[in-house]
Amino acid sequence: MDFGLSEEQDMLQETIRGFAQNECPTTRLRELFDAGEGHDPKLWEALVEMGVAGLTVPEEFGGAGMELLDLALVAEVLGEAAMPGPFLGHALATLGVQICGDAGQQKAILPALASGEHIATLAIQEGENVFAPGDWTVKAEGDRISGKKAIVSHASLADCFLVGLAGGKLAWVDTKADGITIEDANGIDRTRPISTVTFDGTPAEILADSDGNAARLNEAAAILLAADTFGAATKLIDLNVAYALSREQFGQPIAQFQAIKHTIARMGTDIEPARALFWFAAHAFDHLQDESERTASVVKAHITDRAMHAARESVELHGGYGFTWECEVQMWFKRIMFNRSFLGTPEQHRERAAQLGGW
Amino acid sequence: MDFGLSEEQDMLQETIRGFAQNECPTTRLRELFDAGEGHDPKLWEALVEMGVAGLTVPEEFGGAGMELLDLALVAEVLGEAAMPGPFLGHALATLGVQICGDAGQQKAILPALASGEHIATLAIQEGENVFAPGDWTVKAEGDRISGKKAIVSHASLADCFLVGLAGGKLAWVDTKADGITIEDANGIDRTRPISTVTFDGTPAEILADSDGNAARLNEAAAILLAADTFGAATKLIDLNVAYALSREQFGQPIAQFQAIKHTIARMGTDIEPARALFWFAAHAFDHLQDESERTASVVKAHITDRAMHAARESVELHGGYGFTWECEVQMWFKRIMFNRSFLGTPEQHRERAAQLGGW
Amino acid sequence: MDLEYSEEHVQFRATVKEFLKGWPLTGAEAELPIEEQERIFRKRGIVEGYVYRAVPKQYGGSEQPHDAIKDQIIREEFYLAKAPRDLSSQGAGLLVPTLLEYGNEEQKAKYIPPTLAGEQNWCQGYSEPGSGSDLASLQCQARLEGDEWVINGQKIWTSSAQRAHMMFGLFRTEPDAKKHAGISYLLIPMDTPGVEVRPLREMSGGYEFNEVFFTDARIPAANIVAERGQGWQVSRATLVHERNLIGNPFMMREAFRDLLELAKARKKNGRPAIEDAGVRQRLAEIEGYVRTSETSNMMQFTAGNRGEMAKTMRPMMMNKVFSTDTMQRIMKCAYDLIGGDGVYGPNDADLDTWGRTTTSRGWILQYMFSMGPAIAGGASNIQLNIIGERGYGLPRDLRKTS
Amino acid sequence: MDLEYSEEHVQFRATVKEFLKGWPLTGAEAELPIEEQERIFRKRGIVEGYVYRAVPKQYGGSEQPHDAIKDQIIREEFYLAKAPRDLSSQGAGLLVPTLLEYGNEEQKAKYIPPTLAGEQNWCQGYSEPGSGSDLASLQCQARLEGDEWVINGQKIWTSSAQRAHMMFGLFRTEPDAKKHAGISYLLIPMDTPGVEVRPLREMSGGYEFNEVFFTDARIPAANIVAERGQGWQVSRATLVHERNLIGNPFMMREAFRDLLELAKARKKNGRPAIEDAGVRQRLAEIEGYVRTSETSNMMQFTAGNRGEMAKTMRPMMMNKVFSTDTMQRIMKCAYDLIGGDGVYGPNDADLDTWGRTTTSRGWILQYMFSMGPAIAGGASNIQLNIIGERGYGLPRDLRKTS
Repeated sequence: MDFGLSEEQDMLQETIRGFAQNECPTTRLRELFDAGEGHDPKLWEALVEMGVAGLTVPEEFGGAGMELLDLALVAEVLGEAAMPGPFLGHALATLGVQICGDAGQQKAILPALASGEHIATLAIQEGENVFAPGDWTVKAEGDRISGKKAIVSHASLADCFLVGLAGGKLAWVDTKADGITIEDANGIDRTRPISTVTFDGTPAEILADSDGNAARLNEAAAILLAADTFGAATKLIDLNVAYALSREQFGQPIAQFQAIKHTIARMGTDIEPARALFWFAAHAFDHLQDESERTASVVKAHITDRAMHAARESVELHGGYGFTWECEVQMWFKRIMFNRSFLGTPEQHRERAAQLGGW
Repeated sequence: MDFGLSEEQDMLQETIRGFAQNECPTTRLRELFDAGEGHDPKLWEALVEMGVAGLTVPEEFGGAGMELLDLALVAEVLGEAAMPGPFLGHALATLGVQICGDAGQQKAILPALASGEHIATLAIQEGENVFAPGDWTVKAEGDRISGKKAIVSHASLADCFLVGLAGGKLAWVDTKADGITIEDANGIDRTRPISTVTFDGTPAEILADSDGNAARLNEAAAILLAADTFGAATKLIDLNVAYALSREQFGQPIAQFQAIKHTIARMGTDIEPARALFWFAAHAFDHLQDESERTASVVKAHITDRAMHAARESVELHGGYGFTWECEVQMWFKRIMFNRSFLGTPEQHRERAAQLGGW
Repeated sequence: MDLEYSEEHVQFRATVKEFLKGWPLTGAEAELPIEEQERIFRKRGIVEGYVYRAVPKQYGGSEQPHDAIKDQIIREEFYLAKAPRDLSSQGAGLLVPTLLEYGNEEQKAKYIPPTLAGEQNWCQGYSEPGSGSDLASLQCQARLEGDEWVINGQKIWTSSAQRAHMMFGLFRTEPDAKKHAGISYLLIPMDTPGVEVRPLREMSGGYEFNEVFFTDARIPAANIVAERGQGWQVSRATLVHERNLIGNPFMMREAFRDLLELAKARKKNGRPAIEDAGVRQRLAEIEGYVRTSETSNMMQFTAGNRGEMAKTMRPMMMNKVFSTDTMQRIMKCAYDLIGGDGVYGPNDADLDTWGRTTTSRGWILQYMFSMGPAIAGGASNIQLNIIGERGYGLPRDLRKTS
Repeated sequence: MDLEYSEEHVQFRATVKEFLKGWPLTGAEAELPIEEQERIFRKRGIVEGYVYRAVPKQYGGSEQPHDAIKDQIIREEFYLAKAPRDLSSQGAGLLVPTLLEYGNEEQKAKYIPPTLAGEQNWCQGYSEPGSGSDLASLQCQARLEGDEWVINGQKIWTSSAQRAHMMFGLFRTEPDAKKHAGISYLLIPMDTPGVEVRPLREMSGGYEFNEVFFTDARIPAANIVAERGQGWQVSRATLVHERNLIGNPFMMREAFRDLLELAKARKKNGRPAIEDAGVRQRLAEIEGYVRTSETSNMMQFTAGNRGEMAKTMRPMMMNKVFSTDTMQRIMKCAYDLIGGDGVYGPNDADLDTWGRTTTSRGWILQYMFSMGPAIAGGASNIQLNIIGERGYGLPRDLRKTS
């Protein structure tokens, strides 16, 4: 009976946190954010070095054989740093293969993902109301697929797509294959650019998914998005504290005005305790599968909603400066906007939780 | 083009306000509140003297021939004072006769109401979802009525009931008539006690209501309840200001802490501008009947909701003391609770407004 | 992270369950008055090491090695069996830990055993009319005359003072010393001449709290815990325990469960309210807060368990504001579900049960009660200051005094 | 109370409508560039006494007796006809009233006519990086050297500085005087050497504001309005006008109408979102705020009209916070209706139209913009202090300086 992180998990976070602080400080993040490519090969390669690319991949395929909780802990730290890069899509696509691929497919696909030789990304959402397996519409004829996916992050960077098909199966697609059109979609979050991807008779490997587990992928996504959002929100609190202490008005730091102090205290009370919430969701995914789907929905809705609120408060707390492109706040503000809307809004997840709760 | 009160209207409010301050100060209110009878003959007689009983009654029947706006201005001041007494039920029952009675019925009924010889009250709500004319269930057979009404204020005090009947007609009933049972219902608001009234073959005068105008009565009720609530809320703000200035903690008046100051400022911003809102609703009732029904619903919902919020904040602002029976706040808190729930909650009125808006 | 119990603890739970088959009592014992039955069973619990585990045997405890998980297993199983366990009275819950930390030998021996046995009831004398959130400004005075303290002044918010034999409280014994340094922690027999208890009526109509008035009330000089002027420091110990009581998510989980039942029972447009899209959203949103508090509590529990409290320092500070706000969300939602029935006042039955009923009148009572915590033990504004200042290192408010 | 118009005003409206048939221009005039057409029509409006009614004829106004109702009729009718009326520029809206109150003869004659004619554009130089809500702490310095002011420092949040010929602003001219007393109100040609404008990019990606840098920029000593050290007082006049601009409910009504359209257009569970019980509640609740602001504005309008401003002093102080909060409610609701499309950023088209479109991307832009007012012209916290202190007589915050 222990609900805390292991020393290894603490160390994992510390390692990546240290790396992020050294290699992707706000100054560097700003360059990448303004450039808008949402990727820095050096950062990603370093993460691959640290084993992030194959964190959940079985050791036999060159991974670290860890669980979703560990992945969520990494997501938290990357959210804290608003680190650009293909982590989210890659991690989820990889998980998808683990969940739905048969032995042969895993053997064929996973090693290159774990080693970082291939970057993968997730292509399952088609529109604001179409992201669950039951609603996917991309058609498969034999080993060729046709249809359209929206909100595919790092599509142009990736080597492979994991694509959701009508009927709820998943397909593995080489991004160099025929019949693929990629259009930039001008996403709100410049640390993770998104595209629309169209398939027209594109050759694909259909994953076996004998137990129909594709929905687990949505659960995992909700949890990682919540973890990333939690990290981003804690970072915003730090930015607010630093600003409130340094900014003077009426001859004193604004932190001394109760209105400011209480805004920060309320924000903290909204966010800090929710650390345990995403831990639990991840743990449930790994060990309490009966609770997992509903928990993931409650958690994604709660954390992204509270964080979005905190993000608006953060802009206001920074006054006019908070409203500028120059102010750091917007980089996390927009990352949270994306996390909140991607793969199910709080409202959609709450309605889902209500249904699963038999309400 | 003028959206303000006339000098007469200002004077009407000042007169009653002055009277309330002298004859029903908090000390006196407290006695009446603790006694829980919700009535003081001296107060009511004085109001009758001032013409309040027949404010809207045509002069030919001994009234002042004024409009709903004037009645609402009186309601505001009585809400400010949380004055116990049968005003609300009497004023609405009287209006009901004006709206739905034919010439003969008005001639027969109104003079005694205007002169204060008779006190009337309203018996239209039957349950939380049954208050609109279309939903009334009390049956009439010939000139005898049978059925049950809930939430009748000052039932034991009144001389006559205005009763809503199945089919949307209204009946005028002498409270001394046969087949009437009155049960105290332990209302939340001790300034306006409520009862359940059962009719069993009770003789009644059915009002003609040739144009089916009974629904106008619900509009008027919503507006008067909003006005009373607005007055109560402004009084709570005064109580908060006085307490925040007098109560010291950490060696200074708590009013000096931004958290307290801003709580009061926000409460004021929520409430003060809404004065114009109930003015407009009353004016619409009198002169813009197309807008009246929907406006009345929006206004009752908005003002009672904001006031309930302000009332909770007021209790908290008064700290432990606010939580006691002794603290004045509760007398307005409970009056607002009643106003908010009686004859349609904010939620019900908002849904109604949505329907009327063609949403 | 592992939510499974170890083999040892699984075993332990089985043993506890076995023991709990002994409750309710049977045979002749079942005929005894319920208080007597509880006393008997509690004694057995002490013998087995399930009750008063942190209290030395010499004072009537069972003196068990600390094991938070066993503690929790015991709490859970006794709760399920509705069996009597450690008294949750102010005496057992607040005074005893304080005496164990600061009391002298004589005080421990004299007060702890009868308190644990439920034979001696205590009330807490902290708040005063003029000193709410600014507790240290308290004025209620105790003057040492010969070998007696002479007490004058007033306390307020003293719950269950009517039933208490004793009061532990804070009194100003050193009028000339600085605010905090002038306070001592005294123990006062409630039957002392000059001590008068007046029940305090709440806006809900119930009577949970009291005022206590002191007029030249004389108690032995020995009835002081620790030294003169150390009362503030001594009382901090108690406050820690109190804070934890308030933070506990159990109350929220219960209230949320009731709320769901209410939403199923009430109708909206002719259908159960829980089928209304808006209500579903609101309920699911509230569940987010409730489950945050549950899981955060697990996290804090484990941290405490591992001796890593520091890691969860902030969430711990936030428990009170968080649970207060969440309870208010629950009660506001319930009040809206009650809808038009909000015109009714609570009945005496509801008052007796503290509104822990699912009647609409009970909920209305809860709606009023739910403002209590925002007030009790330091207003939320003070809590927010603490979080901002101790949690995030923000500067203290400017004070006239500064 | 009477929302009908008097016979005179009904007549007046008819005359205005008649006049407005002249817009858009026809024939040869219709071929002219639009700015030229507007100038022509505006001149005609002045001749008829519809435009610049409060400005003396000698400065290019139409010098009409004050009649707020006629003003409003003109506003309404010109708006419906989309016809050019008084420029709403910072020059015509803020500088001209200030000059009329404080400017000397020469300044009025020199600046007002070209400003009203739209030939001279102005920007406002108040805020500085270090002086947001605490405007009076501004540091941007003007030193008198011979017959020139030498200006050094920086201004920020200067909207449309790129297009401005002149700046009116506040500068510290008396470094030794007390905070407020050291400030003067100066008029600065933007083409003065040493004046540099740098566009300021907002988080939304747009460019509405600028920074303006001064490096030994020299302007004639005569370019001061009123006396040295009176700048603060002079600027108050402008702020009143500004506050009224922000309080106006028109923006809210428009935004709410768009919100309803959005709710009809968006789908929820396959049905129009506006049929969702929760959405209906939320929309109706927002309508309560919007209509409060409309009616409160009518009340304030009448009070002003009757010269009874004092009666609506508080609601007037509250306009800014109220409208800011209401706009945020509208935008948050819209953002939730946008739902999953919230992953997209605004397009340049949306930026150009300031998001006043009903595309989902436009709404996302609005969602970000809606935080602007909470910031612009003094954060809400400052506004709340003003309401608490001036509106309810609560004491000022403790200040280190006090």
